[in-house]
Amino acid sequence: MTDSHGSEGHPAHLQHHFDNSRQQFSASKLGMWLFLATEILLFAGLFVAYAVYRSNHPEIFIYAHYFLDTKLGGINTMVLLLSSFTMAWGVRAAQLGQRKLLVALLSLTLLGGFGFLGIKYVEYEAKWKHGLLWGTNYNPESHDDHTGADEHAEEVEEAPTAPETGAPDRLNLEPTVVPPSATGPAGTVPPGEGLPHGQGAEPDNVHIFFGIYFLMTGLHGIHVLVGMSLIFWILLKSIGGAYGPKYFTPVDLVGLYWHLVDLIWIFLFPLLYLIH
Amino acid sequence: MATEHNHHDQVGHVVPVPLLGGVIAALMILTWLTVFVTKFDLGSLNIFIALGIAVIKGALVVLFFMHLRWDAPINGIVLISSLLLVFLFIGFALMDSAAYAPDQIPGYAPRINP
Amino acid sequence: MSTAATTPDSNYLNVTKGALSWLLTLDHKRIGILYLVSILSSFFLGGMMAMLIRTELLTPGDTIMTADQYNQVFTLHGAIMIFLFIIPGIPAALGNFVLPLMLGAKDVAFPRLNLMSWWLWITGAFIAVASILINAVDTGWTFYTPYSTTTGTSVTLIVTGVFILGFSSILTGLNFIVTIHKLRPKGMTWFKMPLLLWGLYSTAIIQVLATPVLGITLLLLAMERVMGIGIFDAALGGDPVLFQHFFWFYSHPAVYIMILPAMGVISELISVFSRKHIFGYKFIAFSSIAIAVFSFLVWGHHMFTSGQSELVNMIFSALTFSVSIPSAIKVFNWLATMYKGRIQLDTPMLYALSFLFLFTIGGLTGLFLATLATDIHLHDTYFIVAHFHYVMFGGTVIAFLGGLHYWWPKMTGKMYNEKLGRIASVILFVGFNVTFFTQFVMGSRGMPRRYFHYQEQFTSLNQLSSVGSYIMAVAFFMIAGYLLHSLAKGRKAPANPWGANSLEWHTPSPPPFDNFDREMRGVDPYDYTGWKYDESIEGYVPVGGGDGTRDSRAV
Amino acid sequence: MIGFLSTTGAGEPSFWLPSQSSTIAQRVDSIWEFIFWLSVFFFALVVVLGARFALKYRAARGQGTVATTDHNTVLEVVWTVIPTLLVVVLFWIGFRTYIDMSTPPENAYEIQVTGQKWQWLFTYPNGYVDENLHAPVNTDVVLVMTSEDVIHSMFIPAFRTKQDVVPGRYSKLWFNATETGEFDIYCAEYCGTSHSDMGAKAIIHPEGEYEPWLKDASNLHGRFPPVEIGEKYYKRFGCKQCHSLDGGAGIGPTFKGLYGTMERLSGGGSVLVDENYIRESILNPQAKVTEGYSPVMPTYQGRFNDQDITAIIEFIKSVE
Repeated sequence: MTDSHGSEGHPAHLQHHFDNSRQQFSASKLGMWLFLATEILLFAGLFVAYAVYRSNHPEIFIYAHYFLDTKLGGINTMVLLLSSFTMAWGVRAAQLGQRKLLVALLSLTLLGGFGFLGIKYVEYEAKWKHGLLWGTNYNPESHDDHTGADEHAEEVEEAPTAPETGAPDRLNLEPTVVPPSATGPAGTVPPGEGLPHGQGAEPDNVHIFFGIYFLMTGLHGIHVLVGMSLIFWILLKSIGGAYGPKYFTPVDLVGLYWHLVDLIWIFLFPLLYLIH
Repeated sequence: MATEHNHHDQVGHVVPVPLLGGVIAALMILTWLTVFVTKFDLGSLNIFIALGIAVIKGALVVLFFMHLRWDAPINGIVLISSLLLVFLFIGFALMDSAAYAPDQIPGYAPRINP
Repeated sequence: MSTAATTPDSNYLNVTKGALSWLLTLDHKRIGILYLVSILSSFFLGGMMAMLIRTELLTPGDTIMTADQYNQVFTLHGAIMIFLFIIPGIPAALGNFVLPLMLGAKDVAFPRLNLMSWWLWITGAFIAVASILINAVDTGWTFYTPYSTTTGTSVTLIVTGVFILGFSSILTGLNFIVTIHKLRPKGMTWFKMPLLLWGLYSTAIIQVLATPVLGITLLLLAMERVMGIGIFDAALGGDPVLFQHFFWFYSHPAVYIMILPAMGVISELISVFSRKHIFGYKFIAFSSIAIAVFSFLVWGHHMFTSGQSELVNMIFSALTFSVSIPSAIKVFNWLATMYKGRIQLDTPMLYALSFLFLFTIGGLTGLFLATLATDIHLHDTYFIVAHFHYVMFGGTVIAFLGGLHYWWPKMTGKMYNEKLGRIASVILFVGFNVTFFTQFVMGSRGMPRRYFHYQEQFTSLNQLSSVGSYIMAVAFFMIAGYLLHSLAKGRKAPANPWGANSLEWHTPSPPPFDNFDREMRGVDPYDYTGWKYDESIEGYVPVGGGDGTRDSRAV
Repeated sequence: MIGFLSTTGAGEPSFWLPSQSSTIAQRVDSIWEFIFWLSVFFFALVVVLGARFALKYRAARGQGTVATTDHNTVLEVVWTVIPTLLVVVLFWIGFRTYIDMSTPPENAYEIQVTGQKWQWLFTYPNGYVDENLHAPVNTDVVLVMTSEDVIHSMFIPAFRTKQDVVPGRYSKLWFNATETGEFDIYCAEYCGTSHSDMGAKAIIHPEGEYEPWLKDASNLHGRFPPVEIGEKYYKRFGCKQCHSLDGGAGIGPTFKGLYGTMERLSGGGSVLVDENYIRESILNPQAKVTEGYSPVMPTYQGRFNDQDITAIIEFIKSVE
């Protein structure tokens, strides 16, 4: 009964309990912002867990973040930002009734989503392969398993540059936390001298970092998936020409959601990948 | 399908493309910058710089991509309230856990290291 | 032009027929009724658990069940009462029904979300109750780690259920905020809203901003059980005290989700049945908002003995006291409203007076618990149990019953037996105090809560408490009896049986599908001068004639 | 009624509170009493006014409205400010006493406490372990507590003190008992099946009698026959949680009549329950698990010496 009423002064999209489009639009908008607030507070829990463990056990984070690939994380950040840009432009296209442009922009946005998840998959798979997981599943290859340094350097693709560029400086600065046991490139550390990445002895409870990493990126990934489904839905509708200057609320709201997903990643990236 | 711009039915602000383009350019530069500064060791400053850049990027997204700059104030109030609660939560959790940290047994995790 | 009040015209109850017309309805009134039936079923279930607990505690040793069964029963009593009954209680059942009516609106802002909220409730409730059948749950409703991460019972399942219930609660709150912001009629400024709406608005703020934290807490708990991520489990290097911060960040504000709408109901009842304008409208309105804000700042008082640091204990103790001030303001304003009124002791008013009495005890005993030195002794004892029940049962449930009796004619179009209503309310009041006042004494003498066996010295107090609970059961069966009876045999309700002036009384009982047959404008909800009593319909009619549901007095 | 209102008595339990047996208890009780009377006053105010208004202004059904003032800013400010001032006072006195309660005095006598499902173990400075808390009167005693499994809470009502015992960290609780005698200890944080049975006694020894007690108690093998020592260990080291003495089902086999029987093993085969098998089951419980039971028993290697194990074997032999 909410979509009925084609009567005078009542456009098809206007629900019976609203007086006019403006009231309905601003109500939807407020509703969406409230929903985004709940999303922020949902993630807040993970940020709290992150903050507590990072501030009380910085050594875990400094040690573990070398296993993350800043390059891939950075590219993913850019992919997501670009898709946010096409989404914002898409809202404009909907507002102006530029149907073809809207379809194109939404498709690009969707593509961005796929790109992001694809890169995420590569990162997840590498961690899975090396046992860099949560809790009791955290079981990184022990040194004895290595058949050769070169193979290892290739395998752990997510941390190729860290030891060469950042590690030596960092190690000098944090001598009490991370003993400077080795500074060589990946795979050259003699077995028994800590991990092959050259960041010193492994601190206790490193698995907590990976628990937090997978929770944060996993929950974010689910949101990306949900956002992509929503974009796919409005993409189909916009092909049929459902949106124009008089009615573009769904595009606007899905856009808000997509930007929020982007917003959260903007914070996840430096917190997880760029640790000092 | 109306393509003309009808100001009377128009609800919501239309953001010009150059502005959107400028914002994305700024976001890209800031992303590069945040990676770049990690090459320098500034001690505890590093995390504040990283978060500072993230806040600027977030503000750009919120103000322009999400239209908050032109939106009803209540929507901004909703956002700010939620952020205040996040700070409250993080603040108390950090304050407390830092205060009782000395009581914790270092590395205690019998199921991990039996 | 219909004559809605005099002929049995079409109303929201009979406009369409069939189960689907109810289960898929978008009408806020029907959704309110769906919620009402659902939460009352939960209340019955939770009440049965309470009876089992009190029966078990008749003797210090084993009485009717094993220790494990007892632990499961008190867990489910708490979980059902809190998540299934009292949180959705006033907002989702009474609030859904009256909020758009009070605003003179046709519906809430998002009717489909409203329906979805109920279906989520049903899904969550089904899963939560299913966990009773599948291995039960024995953690207490607080799910403290690491007990909850290591126990063999179906914690993950109930946590999933509660997670879904949380979404249901969020959707209701979100809907109410938007509705109050965007659908107020012409002439209804913020300060012309009935105080119940201020209560519901404050509640909705908490529902929207706090519930997601419960969501992530439960998600983390489930992950802890399923994957062993080690955030909260000490055996994996986690921090159990951190879980308590997470849990109470939501669950303390949640008790204000429970009490704020109750305070709103009481503001309505006291003014209407004193036949006098509410005293200090703005103080009451702002105190609701103040309580909502403070509610986020005091969660740590649940953790005074938990190993929380002394510094944070101090801050939370100080902040906790701040909540007592707006609460006290409300009580004094209600008393001032009664002063020199023309007080009518109808059933809803008896509940309002019960509330005043019980909530005052609940609030004052909170002082013992906010004070650090005394809380250390009283923490985790029956003193807490008693305090909590005085506020939540003596406060919220009593206000809920008052509201139910007050709006019952509007919802059903039928009047219940007034005499039985009054008698039942008195029996309930007596039973309540016998049950729970004794628990203050047990608690301060040192009986810890959640005890299956207890020391001989507490036997007589426990038995007295159990007797009180049986008295309450009698009252509840009476209430159920005469309310159900009224549906079949009750006298037809007039549009305005109590002489109230908020907009829901300006439409017939029960209201038509679209709520009003004219555009409504805001009025002063506490100005009763426009109504006079009409013996023939045992209700109020406008001074200017008509029955108040059609004329333009309100315009 | 008089009992109802009498809040505190020196030492003796009152209507409301248990006996006042530590230095801090007197201070807590005086705050308790202050809040109590404050509450009685405000409660009486609300009830007297409410009841009086309800009766005095009671009117028949069908009344019109009354027009009187609907606000009075001065009045409202007054009843906002007065509660505010009162709660500031309450906070302050409660906080000051709390700080003294939560800060153990220097040089306090230290006893280690372990909470586990579902008993307390108190380890004294000389290494002696007891399931009750023994302490000298008029002495500062600090308990350094941790948990082996879930959260427990040390609660001694007569001392008005309580502190959660959390796995993975140490928490402290101190008291200075002013009376000799036995006082109840409870677990106040829900910890599962036998939460309500996780009690102990605080036994406060008179001046000069504590040290001799500890010396005497520590000398177990010199004082008791092996069977009795075995029984103490049975109660003290968690055996009784799983092994019944009356033939009742449990997580592990009952000890009743166990000695000398042939038990089937879960891996196949069987074993005679003799001294060597019991010894092996204590030190290496997973080696031969009786059929129908899970391999969940922890090892007691390093916690018992040969003399202790002999005592336990003697005890098991005695259960028939």
